[in-house]
Amino acid sequence: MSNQPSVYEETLKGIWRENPVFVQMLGLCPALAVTNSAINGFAMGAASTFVLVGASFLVSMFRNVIPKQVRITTFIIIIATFVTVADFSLQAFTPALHKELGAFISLIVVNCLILGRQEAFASRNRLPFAVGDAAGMAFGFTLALIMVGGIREILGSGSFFGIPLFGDNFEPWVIMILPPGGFLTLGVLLIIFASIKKMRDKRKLVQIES
Amino acid sequence: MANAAFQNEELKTFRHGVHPSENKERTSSRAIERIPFVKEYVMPLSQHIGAPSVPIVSVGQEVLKGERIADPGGFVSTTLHSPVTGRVTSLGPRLHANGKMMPAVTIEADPYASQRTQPQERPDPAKLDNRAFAKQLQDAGLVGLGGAAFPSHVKVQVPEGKKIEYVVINGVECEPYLTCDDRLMVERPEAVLRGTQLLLNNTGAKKAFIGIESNKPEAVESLRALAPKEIEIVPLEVKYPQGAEKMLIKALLGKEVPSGGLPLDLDVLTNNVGTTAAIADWFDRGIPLIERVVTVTGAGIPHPRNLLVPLGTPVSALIDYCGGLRRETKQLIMGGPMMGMTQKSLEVPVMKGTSGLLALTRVFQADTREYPCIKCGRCLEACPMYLNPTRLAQLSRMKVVDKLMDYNLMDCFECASCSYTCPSNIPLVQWIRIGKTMAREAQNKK
Amino acid sequence: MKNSRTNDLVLSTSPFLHTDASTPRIMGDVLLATVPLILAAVWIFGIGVLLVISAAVAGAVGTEWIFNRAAKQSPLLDNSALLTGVLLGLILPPGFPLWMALLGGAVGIGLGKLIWGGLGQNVFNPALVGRAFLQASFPTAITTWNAPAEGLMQISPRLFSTPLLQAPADATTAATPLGLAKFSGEMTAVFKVIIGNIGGSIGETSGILIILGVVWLIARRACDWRLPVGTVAAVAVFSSAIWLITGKENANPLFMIFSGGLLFGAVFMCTDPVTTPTTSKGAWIFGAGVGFLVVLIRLYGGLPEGVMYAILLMNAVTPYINRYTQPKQFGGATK
Amino acid sequence: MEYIWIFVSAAIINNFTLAYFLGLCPFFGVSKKIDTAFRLGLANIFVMVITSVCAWFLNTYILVHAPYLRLMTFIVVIASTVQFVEMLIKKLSPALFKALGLFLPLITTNCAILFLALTQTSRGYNFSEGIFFALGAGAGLTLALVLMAGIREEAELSDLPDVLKGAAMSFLIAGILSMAFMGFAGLFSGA
Amino acid sequence: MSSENSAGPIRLIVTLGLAGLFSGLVIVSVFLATQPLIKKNQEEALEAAIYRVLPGAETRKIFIEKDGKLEEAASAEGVDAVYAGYDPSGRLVGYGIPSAGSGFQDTINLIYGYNPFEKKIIGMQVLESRETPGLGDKIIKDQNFLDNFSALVVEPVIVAVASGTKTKDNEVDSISGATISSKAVTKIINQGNDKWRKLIDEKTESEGQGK
Ligand SMILES: Cc1cc2nc3c(=O)[nH]c(=O)nc-3n(C[C@H](O)[C@H](O)[C@H](O)COP(=O)(O)O)c2cc1C
Ligand SMILES: Cc1cc2nc3c(=O)[nH]c(=O)nc-3n(C[C@H](O)[C@H](O)[C@H](O)COP(=O)(O)O)c2cc1C
Ligand SMILES: Cc1cc2nc3c(=O)[nH]c(=O)nc-3n(C[C@H](O)[C@H](O)[C@H](O)COP(=O)(O)O)c2cc1C
Ligand SMILES: Cc1cc2nc3c(=O)[nH]c(=O)nc-3n(C[C@H](O)[C@H](O)[C@H](O)CO)c2cc1C
Ligand code: SF4
Ligand code: SF4
Ligand code: SF4
Ligand code: SF4
Ligand code: FES
Repeated sequence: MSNQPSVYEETLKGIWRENPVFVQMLGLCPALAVTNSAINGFAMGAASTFVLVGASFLVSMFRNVIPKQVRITTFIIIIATFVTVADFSLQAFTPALHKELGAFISLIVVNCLILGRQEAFASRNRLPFAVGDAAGMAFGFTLALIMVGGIREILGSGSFFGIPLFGDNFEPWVIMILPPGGFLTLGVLLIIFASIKKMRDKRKLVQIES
Repeated sequence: MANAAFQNEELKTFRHGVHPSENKERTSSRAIERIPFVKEYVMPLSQHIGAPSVPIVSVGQEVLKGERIADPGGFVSTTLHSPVTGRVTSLGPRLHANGKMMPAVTIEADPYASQRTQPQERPDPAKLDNRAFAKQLQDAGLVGLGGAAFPSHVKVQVPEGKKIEYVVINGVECEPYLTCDDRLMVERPEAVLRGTQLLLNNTGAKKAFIGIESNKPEAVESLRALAPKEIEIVPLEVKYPQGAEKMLIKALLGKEVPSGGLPLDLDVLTNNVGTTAAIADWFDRGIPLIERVVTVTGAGIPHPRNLLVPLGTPVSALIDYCGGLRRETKQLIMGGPMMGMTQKSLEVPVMKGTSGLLALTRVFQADTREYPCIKCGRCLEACPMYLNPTRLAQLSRMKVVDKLMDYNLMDCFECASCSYTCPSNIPLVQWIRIGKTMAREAQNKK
Repeated sequence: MKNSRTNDLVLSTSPFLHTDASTPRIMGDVLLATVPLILAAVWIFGIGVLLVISAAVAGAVGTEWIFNRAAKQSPLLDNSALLTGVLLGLILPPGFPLWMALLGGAVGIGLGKLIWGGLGQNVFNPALVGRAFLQASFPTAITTWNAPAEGLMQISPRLFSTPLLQAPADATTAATPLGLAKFSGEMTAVFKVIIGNIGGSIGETSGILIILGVVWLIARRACDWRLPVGTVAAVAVFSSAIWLITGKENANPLFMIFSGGLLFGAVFMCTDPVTTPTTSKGAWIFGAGVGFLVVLIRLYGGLPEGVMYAILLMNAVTPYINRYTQPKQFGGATK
Repeated sequence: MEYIWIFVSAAIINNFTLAYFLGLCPFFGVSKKIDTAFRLGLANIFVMVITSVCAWFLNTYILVHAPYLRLMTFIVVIASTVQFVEMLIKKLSPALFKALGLFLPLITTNCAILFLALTQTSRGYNFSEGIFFALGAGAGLTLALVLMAGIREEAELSDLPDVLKGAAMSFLIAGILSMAFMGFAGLFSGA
Repeated sequence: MSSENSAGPIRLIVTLGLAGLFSGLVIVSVFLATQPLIKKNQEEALEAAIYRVLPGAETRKIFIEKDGKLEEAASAEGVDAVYAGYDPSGRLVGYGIPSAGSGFQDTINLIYGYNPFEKKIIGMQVLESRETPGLGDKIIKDQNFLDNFSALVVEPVIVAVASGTKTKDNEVDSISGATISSKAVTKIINQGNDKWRKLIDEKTESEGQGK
């Protein structure tokens, strides 16, 4: 246990090194389905953050009393509860946003990232670590969603978080806010990340050799 | 047109295949000439498919032309005879056409001997049963002269429970440049027919076909003039690789030899015209297989010719006889341009399977750039075995060995039609050969 | 001895003969087949079309050049990127903004070809990937058809619209015969469609020149004749059936065949060896599939024209077509 | 509304995978081999029909009284029904179980299934409309999976650039497929 | 995670029961807390739409079909309904009729206002659609297109014609480049008319002008 990373480290890893979307390929459906604008990405990220952190909190807290056989069921009940809460709250306080995200808020229930974190982390770690991990993952997830949403919005609508960037005459690349644009944006982002990693590895190799 | 003789006949053929330019005109009307004797003859012990022959002579021993010098090394193996009257000088390794040093019997010609062939003892073929007849072919050292050099007696011997209904004689000579079979049919039709008759009589087959591509009208005419009715001379459309036995049988009989099977499975025996004539020579004249016709041609040869050459003659002698190699010569090929093998040295000897010697002034692999496969499908349309060469090559290149078998890799008999036709110049056969090697290795590991 | 220079003899493996056909030459033949179409387009729409084609070519060839340099490959010797650019240019509207055409060429080669590993390995037709991207991105611009030009030198101002900004409206736009038939119930006379002096993509308007092109391609063995023939035949069969049964006016098979991009697609895109089946049986199936989808989309879909989507969809099915039409084994299996 | 349009819309116009981004994990995870992709597709159709029936039943008889428990109930009931049917199949047809069994747990409560149930509810489909919707959605997923698998098996044999060897290529292929499927827009909409 | 390998069945049930209890409590309380707001939001959205398609209306009533007649109802939950809108003086402005159908891409949900006295459509608003941004989605905001529906004669049926070719009072000028979506809107309105107009007209006739 001596080498265990600090809460701080557990939190940071989700942002880049183990980014749920770009590295772990988890929670892809919402990452693409609702990200035709930055604000949608942000909202989805925020809702997921609420659910992930909340569920991790409860699961970690009660990790020693939940019997193994029913743990998945229990996790799902807990997650579904938070999702329902999030769903109702969005519906009550930001109806317009809720209309945009539609069924995908409910679909957070089955987001493999959230269940996966409970199974892999929250149910095995002490409260601060669990919450730290959840917050980091959620932050990374939100960041990825904003990134994908932002790129799609900038090219597809000529704005960022609703603020026009290129003036009225901009010719939007409609494809970016259509389904193919989601796949293509994520695909291109992955290529860019892979290329960065490849270059870095090469540089490391050179350093080791010299 | 030269092929006026069968203008109105419908020419048979097989499906797929390619049409390389024939390049036969430089030698097709040149009568066969006997090449002068040289000082030394090299008889490799492996000139055929199967076990090497076992020498029965010792260094320093005097041998007569036509005398037996090596025994078969097993059932799938054959006898060797001395191509010349002279003295054995070595039993050690000599350069073989495959580029390696291989055991051989080296004989120095006796400059004072008469060099007449000593007729060998042989029985009356009419009195022989199938087994004894086959044994005679082995004693005569007969192997397929069509290129594969497979011992003829193995094919002729009909196994228990099988029968031969048709004898198919291969006068196709579909390889570009080569004209040795053509000339043989034109000049010695009676020998070809006599050999065919012997095969018919002995195997009990009811009919023989001699398949000849329509670019050899003279051969068709000379054989037709003498052929009895049970031997049918069939002109075929010109298309490579019609001479491959599976294609020839498909063209003549419309039947396909089963994958992995033999002509025997269709009650068919195939032999090359050269082999067939050699059978006649053995029974009628007592001459074993000690010489053969070789076409020497190509842009690198000043005076192309068809030569009757004693086995064991170094190719340098053939080339010298035809005027030497032109300066521009880039490649020397033993065999035809589609299936032959390149040679580095002029000292390799002519062997039983050597049908041609080709000097080319252009190396296509070096002069052309390879492009990626554009999936044009031409190789599929070329492959006479209905294979998918581009996919086989791709799987081989990507080392996906287990899938190779799904595409019937082993059916490929390496005719190179696919490589010939590929607009991207991809060495498809080469990849397929590599694939076969990988597949065999995988098999062995299991 | 005369033969002293045996050391120079080259060793290699058979075969030592080869056809004259070569991949760059095939691509060149197809390029030649497009020349009459380009000239006709200049005649009909003015010299502006040359700029559109050049922009698409620049996008395609430029992308290939940059990428291949990065990958340290010797690029561009095979003419195929050039061909992709030309073909893309020919399926764009005559007044298409140049920056969009350039983008289309780049996306076509990048997304349609390079990511797959380059020439010969792509599953989708690169020119059509480029166009599909443009159509989904700029649906208005790509469905704005210029009317045939007044004079050779007339150039639509839309061509030079600033990158990223909207194209100005063009006074002389015209609906295509397919659009008219679908959305206004107006039929264009079949003979007019065949002659070709009508609104439409740059290269698609003259059916007669396209047919001349395919005759040339087939004569040069640059394409498998089954693909264009099968495609057109399938359209004829399916549309005739619907024509006879429902009496829909726009299902007239002659109109179906000569209008829109069908002939162009059948001749230049269904024949792309790379993205269509390698087997002859597969070629028929591919043609039938394209024909079916074209008729389906044109007569029952939301878009007036479906050739591009039909071909892309059949490209996606091609791995299966190849798989299930492998030639039967010679002599059957006796394993 | 017309059954044909419900089916066609769910299958190709608004394909769950290519237009709604649903079921992406199994889509990318199980589309490497044609055979498994096809079987996953069948399993999807199967589970979707069960889901549609469950959702209709719950909506009609139970959830009218407690709409706020919809999400929870859907998840629990769908998961347990599928598990029950799975056991049933195992008993009745081991062959079918062998073909599909492996995939059932992977998809019982993935987002495509849940989305189907929720959408059927929000669109107010009746029983048979729901079945057509489920069949269409399942057929569409199967089509997308199978096409993807065919293309990926082909790409496997190509010289893909290094940086594209993983997920990136799958996304780009899906993007192109999604573009191609745009051609079906408006099909049979009758306008 | 619990360290024992197999907890007894009682513990399993108790755990799940507790989890369920907790969850139920949370959900129900959040539901109770948010429901009024959610209801209000939905009403407001609906009302806003109704008042937009029925210019001048400020109050509304819900009507549903019962035994072949329109009948007032307290809520539209779970049933198809139309909304009668009244101006401040209590005069009937018209009926807001929701309708839905297939569009270019996906289902289009819309509501339109119908004036039974003049047999005209007096307003239309799209509630939900996934039409192509920049083309089909003009049916939501394009003022020229929406103007088609400010006084549109419904008999015999409304017809979409090519952009700029409207000549008759029952014709709708399509949006250029989005003919399909335009036609879809008219088709959906005609469907709504088929379903409701007879009922509404009968009721209107039996009641006479206004209230
Ligand atoms: C073990 C063995 C047995 C063979 N038996 C026969 C035979 O009975 N009949 C025959 O025609 N060929 C027989 N062959 C020869 C081959 O089928 C074939 O003729 C030879 O390999 C040369 O083929 P050609 O060059 O096409 O292809 C046999 C080959 C082997 C290896
Ligand atoms: C591609 C290919 C081409 C062949 N061409 C000929 C040919 O033209 N003439 C010929 O006699 N044998 C040719 N053969 C060899 C025949 O397949 C077969 O081995 C031969 O006809 C059998 O007779 P043999 O054993 O007497 O040689 C060819 C084989 C292959 C694989
Ligand atoms: C990518 C793309 C998206 C389209 N989206 C719509 C749409 O949402 N609604 C629509 O009516 N037409 C849409 N269209 C256009 C139709 O296919 C058709 O061209 C148009 O409705 C014809 O209108 P017009 O008669 O005014 O040219 C789209 C076209 C493309 C290429
Ligand atoms: C007959 C023929 C048709 C072709 N059609 C196309 C085409 O439609 N689009 C394209 O990008 N390339 C086409 N090409 C070029 C080439 O095959 C294409 O760039 C490859 O798909 C790239 O790998 C064609 C080539 C030939 C020989
Ligand atoms: S768990 Fe479901 S919702 Fe989440 S990303 Fe995976 S498939 Fe999509
Ligand atoms: S386990 Fe399921 S949810 Fe998680 S990544 Fe795999 S398929 Fe997706
Ligand atoms: S002939 Fe060459 S380019 Fe054509 S499919 Fe075969 S291998 Fe590919
Ligand atoms: S070499 Fe093999 S694959 Fe190529 S054509 Fe000949 S038999 Fe077919
Ligand atoms: S992300 Fe896993 S199925 Fe949707």
